[in-house]
Amino acid sequence: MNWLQDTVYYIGAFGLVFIGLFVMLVKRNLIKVIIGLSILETGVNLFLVSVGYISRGTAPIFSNPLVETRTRVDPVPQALVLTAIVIGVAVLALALSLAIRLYQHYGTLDLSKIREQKW
Amino acid sequence: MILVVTLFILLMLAAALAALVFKDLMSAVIAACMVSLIASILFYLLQAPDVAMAEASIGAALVTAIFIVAIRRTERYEE
Amino acid sequence: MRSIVSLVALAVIGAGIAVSLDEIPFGAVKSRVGGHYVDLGREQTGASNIVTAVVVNYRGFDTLGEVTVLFVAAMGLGAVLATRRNKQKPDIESASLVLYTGCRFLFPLILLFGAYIFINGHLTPGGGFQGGAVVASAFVLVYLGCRGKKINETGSKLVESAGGLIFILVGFAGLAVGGHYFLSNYLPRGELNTLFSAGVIPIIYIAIGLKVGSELAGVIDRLVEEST
Amino acid sequence: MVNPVVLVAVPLGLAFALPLIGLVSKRMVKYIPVAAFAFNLVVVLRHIPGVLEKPVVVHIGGFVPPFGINLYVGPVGILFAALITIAGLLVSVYSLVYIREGAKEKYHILFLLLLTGAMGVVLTGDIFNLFVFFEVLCISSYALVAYLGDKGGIESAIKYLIQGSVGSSLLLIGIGLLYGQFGTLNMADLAREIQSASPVSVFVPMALMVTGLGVEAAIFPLNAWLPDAHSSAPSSISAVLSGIAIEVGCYAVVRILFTLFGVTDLLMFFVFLGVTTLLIGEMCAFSQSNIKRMLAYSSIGQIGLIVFAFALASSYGVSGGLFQMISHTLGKALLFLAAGYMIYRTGSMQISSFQGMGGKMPLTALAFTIGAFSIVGLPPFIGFPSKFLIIRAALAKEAILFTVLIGLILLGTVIEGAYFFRVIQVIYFKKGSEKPERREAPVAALIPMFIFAALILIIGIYPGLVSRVLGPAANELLNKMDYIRSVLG
Repeated sequence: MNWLQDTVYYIGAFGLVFIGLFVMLVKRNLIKVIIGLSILETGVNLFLVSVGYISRGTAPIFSNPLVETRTRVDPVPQALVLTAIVIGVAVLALALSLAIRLYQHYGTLDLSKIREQKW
Repeated sequence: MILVVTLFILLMLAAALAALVFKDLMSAVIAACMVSLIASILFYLLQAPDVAMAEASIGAALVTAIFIVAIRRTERYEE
Repeated sequence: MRSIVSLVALAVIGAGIAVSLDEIPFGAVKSRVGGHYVDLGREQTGASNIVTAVVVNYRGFDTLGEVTVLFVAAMGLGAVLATRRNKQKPDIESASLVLYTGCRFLFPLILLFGAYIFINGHLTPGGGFQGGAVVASAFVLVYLGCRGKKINETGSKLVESAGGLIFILVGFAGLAVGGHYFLSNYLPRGELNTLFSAGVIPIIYIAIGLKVGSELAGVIDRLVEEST
Repeated sequence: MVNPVVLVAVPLGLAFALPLIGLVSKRMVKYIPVAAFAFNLVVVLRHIPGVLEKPVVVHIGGFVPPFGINLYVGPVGILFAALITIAGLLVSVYSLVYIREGAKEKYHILFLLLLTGAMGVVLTGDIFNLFVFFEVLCISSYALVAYLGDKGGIESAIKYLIQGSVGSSLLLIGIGLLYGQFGTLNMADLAREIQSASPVSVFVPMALMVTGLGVEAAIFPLNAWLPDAHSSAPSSISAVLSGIAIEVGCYAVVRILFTLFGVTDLLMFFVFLGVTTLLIGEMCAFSQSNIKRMLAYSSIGQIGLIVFAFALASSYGVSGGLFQMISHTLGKALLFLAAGYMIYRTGSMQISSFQGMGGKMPLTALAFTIGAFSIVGLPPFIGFPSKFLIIRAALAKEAILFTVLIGLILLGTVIEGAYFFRVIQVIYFKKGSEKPERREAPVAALIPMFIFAALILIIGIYPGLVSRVLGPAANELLNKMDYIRSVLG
């Protein structure tokens, strides 16, 4: 049981990272690729937050004086993840607007059919 | 407790795999939204309420809305 | 074929990451920096939410960059979608009365809730980004429920720019007073756990909330306008 | 002395204010980036003498590192800041007349933010802050590549975005792994902790971070996006993407390898990677008939040379790499700017359509020629001393292997010379059928081109102007102890 406790969050986080990367590598539909990117970002965020977790800690918020003495989890990764989430939504919004434009130009979202540029 | 967490994580991975296999992009987006929602619960369980709020409001709600708008503008099915 | 190659590549990366995860035991104390913030954050910044203290004060420069990223994305989206605009007005099915009234009733309440979240960012969970997202979701509701309503573009530009400028100017004021540091917390800290405390943190978080809210609403607005 | 944080904060403030200024007066908008970079240039120039004596460490928010974010303005930082500011100023003057269509206001905002992101990357002393400013740089370049909104632009932008954001995610995972192991994000603090860590445990984060940043730096297997993106962006943007964005990516890779991880033994790998990148870039450039794709592939070749120089990890090598970056920024920016107006006049990117340009646009053609000669490495232009320094650094290794590699680099230079001379031949010696009708580029576009050309010529004749900075800069990169000491005290 201890083993499970120690690894389950990491497994979840990197499971998402790898599923996201796999979607991005294998799928050719642009929207699907962007969905993969969103899953990948969620996985990275989950990993960062689980790095900051401290066993039996509580949230680093001191609004409630009753839980004054307990250990607190590390606030830094949480701050980083807030930043990462916002950056993620920025990238996704831009990617989707590009996808809409791409569809207007080509009438398809299949990346393997879009070959204006050549190597 | 740990079993509940494990269940959540399995559900989340299953949702991510569903997003991988669905041919209907709308369903795939909803599956990705599920991933974000469960991740938000996990953030809360990891004692990060700020992040949980951000993930629920931005990651699950707004991103899904943007995806749906984009799908309505393009096409709904893969291939 | 492609998926097999990808799987092999991912397996190699996964093995590497698994090795280095050994060094990062789950649940252990890893950082003296984090401990420092938890121990001294309330005293140094006056905020009872240490995550807010880190986001706005200790790592305020990151947050400035982050606000900029969102601004860049909003501008980029505008530039990408502005290049060609089809003018034809599609006929929109108007919403039913119940839906319309419900949306109009909920809209100010959601705005209020968003504002509550970012004004109380230094006391309770939440802050400028979460509150801004809630504000933006109010606009999503309007697009869904009250079709045909648009946000006032000049107004949203105004709020967006004002939010960014307040952030920068509060930072610059730090160069002039209180130790001459950019983005330093030079206002009185006040009493812990009261609304008027934590110096510049609430001001910056309100500015961020307004900016994020108007930017995300603008993003949705442009996408929806494009799609109808 | 002005606090160096204004180098980042003032352009950001102006960018936020630009939509408001646009509401008041549409014509004012395009002058704001010029004003911002002119201001930055003054600040940078005033800081150079002081920084060369003693690096400036700025504590943001008044928190001492590692508890707060700090800026580190050392010789390397000020060198790149000067480069970014000069290129930004000149290209923004060029954009005044070059950008005529599309959402102009957004173009100027994104342009300003792209270079501000680059400025943040080179000045910051915090690894996560580097990531954030790197994202500012990347996202604004994705949007600007798509600015023209044509088929090619959108397609290149989406490919660039996908590869770039996978890179960013890898970088973020690397940062997370480092934070988990060492519990700090300050680069000096991390560098100190990594010294005592086992090399095995830091290898994976290092590989992830270098891969993530390598996408933007366009190192060989990760540069598939570059030729498309650089050739379909507006020419003014191609100039800063080729001249600044990939250099900044390279800077980040070098900073992480040298300062953060203190690597010395893995560099043989990068030596080969650099030479491979060089040869592939030059050979692809040779086979292009599209002028902008040719210039983009030539950038890949130059990046290969820069990576090779840095991988030598000697004082000469690192100075040579930095010198080559300066020479590439000036030369390639000039080439793209000159090519931009030639493309604008002919309406085609095909090299063959440039015939008779020497008669039609003599000044622009002259500027293009100067840039081409400099990139190839002919004296008396800046490309000559920089390539010479790299070759001298490689010879100093006194190994048969390096002699062979120098041979390969010279082969690359010969190919480079061949394709540039082909273009110059078309411009000057192939007369078009119709009578040459002189229509020069506007003055506001010619001035930046000739300032670039003048810089190329002046530094080429007096390399001492920059080598005063290069020595301390190479020292900063190779001596991580000094870096740690000046940040942490």
